Amino acid sequence: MPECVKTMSQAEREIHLMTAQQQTTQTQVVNRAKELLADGTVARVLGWKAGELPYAPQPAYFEKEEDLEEFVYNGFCGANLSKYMIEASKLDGKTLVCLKPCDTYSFRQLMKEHRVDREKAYIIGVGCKGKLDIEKIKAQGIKGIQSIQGAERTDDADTLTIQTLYGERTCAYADVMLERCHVCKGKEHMIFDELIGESRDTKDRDRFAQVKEIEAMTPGERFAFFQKELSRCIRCNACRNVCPACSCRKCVFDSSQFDSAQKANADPFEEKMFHIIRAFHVAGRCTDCGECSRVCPQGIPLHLFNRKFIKDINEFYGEYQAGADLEPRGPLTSYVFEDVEPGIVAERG
Amino acid sequence: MQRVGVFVCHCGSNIAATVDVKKVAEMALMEPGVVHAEDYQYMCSEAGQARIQEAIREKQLTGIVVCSCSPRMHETTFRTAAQRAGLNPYMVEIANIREHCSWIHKDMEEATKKAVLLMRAAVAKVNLNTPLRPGESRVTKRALVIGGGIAGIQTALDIADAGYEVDIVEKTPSIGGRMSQLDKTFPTLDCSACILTPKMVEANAHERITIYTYSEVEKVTGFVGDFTVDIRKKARSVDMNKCTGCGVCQEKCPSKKTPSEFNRGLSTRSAIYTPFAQAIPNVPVIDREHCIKFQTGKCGVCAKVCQAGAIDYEQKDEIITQKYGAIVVATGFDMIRLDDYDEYAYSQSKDVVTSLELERIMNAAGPTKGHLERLSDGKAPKEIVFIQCVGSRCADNRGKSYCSKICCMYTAKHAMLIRDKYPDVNVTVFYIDVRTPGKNFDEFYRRAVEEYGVNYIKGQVGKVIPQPDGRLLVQGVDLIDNRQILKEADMVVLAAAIEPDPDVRKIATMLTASIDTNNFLTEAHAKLRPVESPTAGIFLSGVCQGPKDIPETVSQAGAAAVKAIGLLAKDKLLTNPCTAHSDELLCNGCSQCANVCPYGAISYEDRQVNDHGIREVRRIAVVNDALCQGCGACTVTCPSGAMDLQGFSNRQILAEVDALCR
Amino acid sequence: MYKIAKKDLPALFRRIAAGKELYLPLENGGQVNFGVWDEGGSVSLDTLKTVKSPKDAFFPQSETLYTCRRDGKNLSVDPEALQEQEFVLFGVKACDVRGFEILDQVFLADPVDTFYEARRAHATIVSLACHEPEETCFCNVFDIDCAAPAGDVASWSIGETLYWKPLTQKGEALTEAVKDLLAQAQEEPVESEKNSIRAIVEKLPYSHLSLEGWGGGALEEAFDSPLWEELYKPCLACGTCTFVCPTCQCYDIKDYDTGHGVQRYRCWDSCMYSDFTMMAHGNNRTSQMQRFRQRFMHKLVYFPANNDGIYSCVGCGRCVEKCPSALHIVKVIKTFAEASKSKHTGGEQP
Amino acid sequence: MSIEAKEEFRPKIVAFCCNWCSYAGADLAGSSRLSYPADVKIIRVPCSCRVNPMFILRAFEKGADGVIICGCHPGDCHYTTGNFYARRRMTLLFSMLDFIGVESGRTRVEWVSAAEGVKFSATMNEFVEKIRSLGKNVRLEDLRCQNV
Repeated sequence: MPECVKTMSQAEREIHLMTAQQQTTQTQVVNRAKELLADGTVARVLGWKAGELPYAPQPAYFEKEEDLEEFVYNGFCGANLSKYMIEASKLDGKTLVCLKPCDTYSFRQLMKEHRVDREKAYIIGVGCKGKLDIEKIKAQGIKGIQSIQGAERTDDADTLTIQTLYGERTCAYADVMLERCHVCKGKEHMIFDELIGESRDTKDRDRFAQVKEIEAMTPGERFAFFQKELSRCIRCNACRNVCPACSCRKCVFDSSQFDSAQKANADPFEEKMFHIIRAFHVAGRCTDCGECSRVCPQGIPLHLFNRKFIKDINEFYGEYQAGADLEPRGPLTSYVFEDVEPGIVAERG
Repeated sequence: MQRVGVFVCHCGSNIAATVDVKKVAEMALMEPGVVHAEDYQYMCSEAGQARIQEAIREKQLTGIVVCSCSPRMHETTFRTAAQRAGLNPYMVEIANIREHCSWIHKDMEEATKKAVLLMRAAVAKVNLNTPLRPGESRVTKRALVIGGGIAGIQTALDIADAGYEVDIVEKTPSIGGRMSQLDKTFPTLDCSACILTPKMVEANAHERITIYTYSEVEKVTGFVGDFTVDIRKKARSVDMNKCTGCGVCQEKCPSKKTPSEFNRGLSTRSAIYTPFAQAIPNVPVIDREHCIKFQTGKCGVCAKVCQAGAIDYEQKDEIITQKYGAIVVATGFDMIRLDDYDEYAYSQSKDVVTSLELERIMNAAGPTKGHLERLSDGKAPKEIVFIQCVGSRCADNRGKSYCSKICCMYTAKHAMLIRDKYPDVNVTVFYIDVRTPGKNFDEFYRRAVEEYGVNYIKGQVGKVIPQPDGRLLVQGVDLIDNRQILKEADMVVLAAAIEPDPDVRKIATMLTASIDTNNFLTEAHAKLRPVESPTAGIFLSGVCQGPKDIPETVSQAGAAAVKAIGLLAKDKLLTNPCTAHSDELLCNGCSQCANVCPYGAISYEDRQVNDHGIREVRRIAVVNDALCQGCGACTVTCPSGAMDLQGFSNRQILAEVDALCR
Repeated sequence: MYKIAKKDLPALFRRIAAGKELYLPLENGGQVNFGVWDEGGSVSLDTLKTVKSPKDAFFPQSETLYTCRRDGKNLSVDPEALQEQEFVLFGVKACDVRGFEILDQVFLADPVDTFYEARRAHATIVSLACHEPEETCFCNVFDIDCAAPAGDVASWSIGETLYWKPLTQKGEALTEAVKDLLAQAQEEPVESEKNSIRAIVEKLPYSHLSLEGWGGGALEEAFDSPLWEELYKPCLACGTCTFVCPTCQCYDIKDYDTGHGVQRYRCWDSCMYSDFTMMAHGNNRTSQMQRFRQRFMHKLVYFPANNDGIYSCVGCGRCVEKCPSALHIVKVIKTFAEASKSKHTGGEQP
Repeated sequence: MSIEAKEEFRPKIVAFCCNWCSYAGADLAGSSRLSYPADVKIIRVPCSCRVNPMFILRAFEKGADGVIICGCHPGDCHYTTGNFYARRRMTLLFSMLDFIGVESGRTRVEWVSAAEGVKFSATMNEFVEKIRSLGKNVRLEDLRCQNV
């Protein structure tokens, strides 16, 4: 159940919403953030600011009202800011953080693990209508991008118009959404202080379709599939460092605990080791936010590892969504007497 | 770098016949850190140990590996030997080249190769060992006995006589347990009450025994030597200090329709009651569920008639929190429910009774004042059939797989008593086997057959069919004559299986004591530690551990007391040093480890840390050494590897893996 | 000037690969990286930027230096052999060619890195002009002309034809070996292609990036700048920027226990990592701000200070594309340049 | 002995046994002289819940062909709950290994009590047979560990 800390009265909120109706989510957030900075409720704002390129807004802190002029919120704001709240929780005062519906699962999971401080966060649940994947846009042969219109999706604008050095191009919004948006967890925010902007459930695919496809392959084919995908891994650790579940102060792969401090794939074994263990460590904690796949410079579908675990957990131990509740025990820290035996893996064939 | 010594044992020819022990010693010298290696006929012998000690001193060894039998056999021996030579006992590793090698392999070359690998793994591990020192914890000189039957009473008396305070917690209003319900006891036929009551009185009068009746254990925390227990003293509604035990309240109580637990429901009792005349304490309780005052608010007769003014309707449950050094479980047993045995017509006929019900019928204080009569019509029975093993030794899921052990003897007792008092009554016993191991037991059984003419038929009863005339038709087989038997009987007595008191599961969970599939508490070792639970500081007394008769129960009760006394006699306990530890620089404080800790040994604290110059307050997991038993569940739950287990550290196990895969 | 029809490129590749190892941009799972070509390899010369730069060819992400073998208590040490096989790197862009020159400054300076040197000596580089530069490119800021790449052979992909021009002796030798597959060509189409490329470059958003405030002389001012504290914040401390970079040259040396000995290998390291240059006492950069600053100070201040003003950035824009937080060198260059400008024009101190 | 027989594939098998049940079960197999192939080497751990997936992957990395984890029967854990957690962890890990194409027969969990010497020996015989039929582990090995 979403946790809503009411900081505005219902009436106040309605008025707020009415006056804001014509405004974009971005403007509303900026206005509200300015108010909250001004009245001292929050010490800073964690959101996105316009980056160097039209499709690359940057996660950013804003401490002054005037800085908020740079604040941006559009379809390219895919970054899940909940992980930044680990550090922000150590700062003095509250941090206003903008979380999309799926980001709130991560925040709740981090709360459960005592990694973020709820008291240090003022959560604006921002609406989300699906986020964009620049790699998919570029995969359509669109290059030399100068500007993009339509990144703020509305009900009557579902097309991106892109000005490039090589002419104008268009593409359908839904065709260039991030993979995770096609398996959207829904438009509900799991936790927030207030909500701004509308959301849309963009789910149009079976979340486990690809996992099932791979499961249907022969072991040899599966091996070849992952060997090929993982062979591109450069061990940059972007997947790990962006992951809100990978919140260890020091990762086992950076420490001497298991002699596993490896930086490079000197052998194909190491990339398997890294990705299996990483997925295992977040199993039962991963909210399936999809950040790992979004940031992988080599386009490895890393979410497949997490989804496989999620699918198994759902099948073996009952439906489970990390971050959907605050129950301290997860699937790997609980059990029932009648649990399936590990032999089921071999039996399934 | 360690200076490791490797000692290869021949174990006579047990190892040396299949493993080239000289080769193992020779190969050991090739291993990093190994500065000494030798083989010897019996390393565990005085002379063998002396060789180890000499090598430790002369070669300044910092760690040793003994290639010998299972560590479960001699790890302690070698640790102690090493300690005497000045080496930390945890710098000793055992390579099991007997049970895991020489005894299962025949080919010398192959077995030697494997022995070398096992030696290497142990060397690799010992190279990473660090000296461990057991911690100390204090011992509270007080014992708790859960259950006030004969087992609990005897244990409590023995502990108290040794000079320690003991508390007995009994859930019913009186101590005495099942034994108080029995009429006579085998094989001597002395009156149960006559031998039990003095014990009850003694316990009650003992200056070091406190009895909490009508009370239950609610919560247990802590660990061996230092348990903290919450005892719920249920509201008795009678002031124990004021009550004189005159019994008027029970007489005058208008609510008299409640089935008497003591008489197994064969008679009724009042709402304010003591279970039986000799109850200790002799103070009644008000059964609020059946009390008119509590149910309707109107009545209060007992308060009016009580001269002592002891009735207190306002009394509330009281929680007593007490510290104990040792806990003895003596929760006893009950008969199984017979719902699944409808073929014996137990629910259809009042004249089909269990043996415990028969005990009450035979007892002078029982529902029939000791007259043997049919409960249906009060007529004297002429023909009685006993059916053995009802729910015991059961192959299917209805009953218990085990033998209840006491039924053969009490049935012989019943048969004998009936034939003695009512010679005109025919007694037939259907049995699978008659089991009479025990002093004077078989003689007793033979007397029943030979002197008292009890008719024993080897065979099972398929069905008991109530007849229209009220008699019971028993269909059975005689396996010796191989024929069907149809027998009309006036009464049928079922020797129902006994099972641990159902509450024991709850108690075992609180105590983290292990329990088997039949709900019997598990002993630390079936043969060598039969009265200890694997959980330190928890001892087992009586039938909660397994079926047994009174003499066995009493001897086990004494044994449990001795074990508890042995613990209480110590001022300090050494704790297992192989415990988990959290590295404060790696810990995320995420609380995952506490979720899987079965001992509640992990807590969290905000601690100032200095992480290579970054000073900040972090939430850190802290392990209580005295509570941690070293299972390692937390170490795998911890993603960063902050949690590690001493003696079985990540790096040690990996070193073993590496050595074995080399 | 020579030319070859693009449809005949497989024949060219086959010819080269017959005698030498041939590295080409190859597609695998939608991503293009340099790799050793074999029949069936999916070549993608049209890809402007491979994900990783081709520096692997000279400075692999991980390489064994020597192997120790243990036999009882005896150890033997076998150094890893140096590169002896000739190889061709085909399709390298101008920025990456400059990247090699920057690596040369590091690895070929005294003491020479023999592994790198041997690979350099055995390589022939066939560069390829950038037909359609993109918005993330800023090579011209570092005086690189992506219309006329350096290398041993330069090539241009125009329509259905690949133009080929040997630039060095090695280039001539390679040309000689494949000459029967090439035809003589006019300079004119290439010149016109160059012009068209340069015209696009002019329009690129970063083409006129100012390097004001940077360079060898800016050491103290840049190091102490309060701007770092603001800039680094979105940094996730991953190594993406360093691992896709053609000029990052830091490596770590590690041992791998093979069970029967030890393999000593080196692998790329990233100054963004918390254990970068970790020593027994700990790390001399304890915060991410310091690590972040190190990367840019190195590229834009320390390196030019030690290498005659040469920046160790070639403007390939890979980090601009790949940074998960959209935080990269352009952002850093701009922020400092703006601050520097406003300071010099009397503007407010940031 | 013919050369062929000499070169018969001898797998490397690591067995993690919990101290209380399975290690004692292995001891019992030994004292009952119930043989199983020498390919199996046992590592003693306090409880099956001490087995970290990283240990298993490490064994494969270093050239193991099969890994088996033995613990007390569910409900009989010396530490009451350890094997329940081990069971979930191993189920998921094995499923993942299977997912990336590692033969599912290479990993196994078996509950062996201290009284089950016969079961221990039978299990090991069976497991070795299975690994022999699967052949050498090539999908999870680190090639650097090959002893050439």
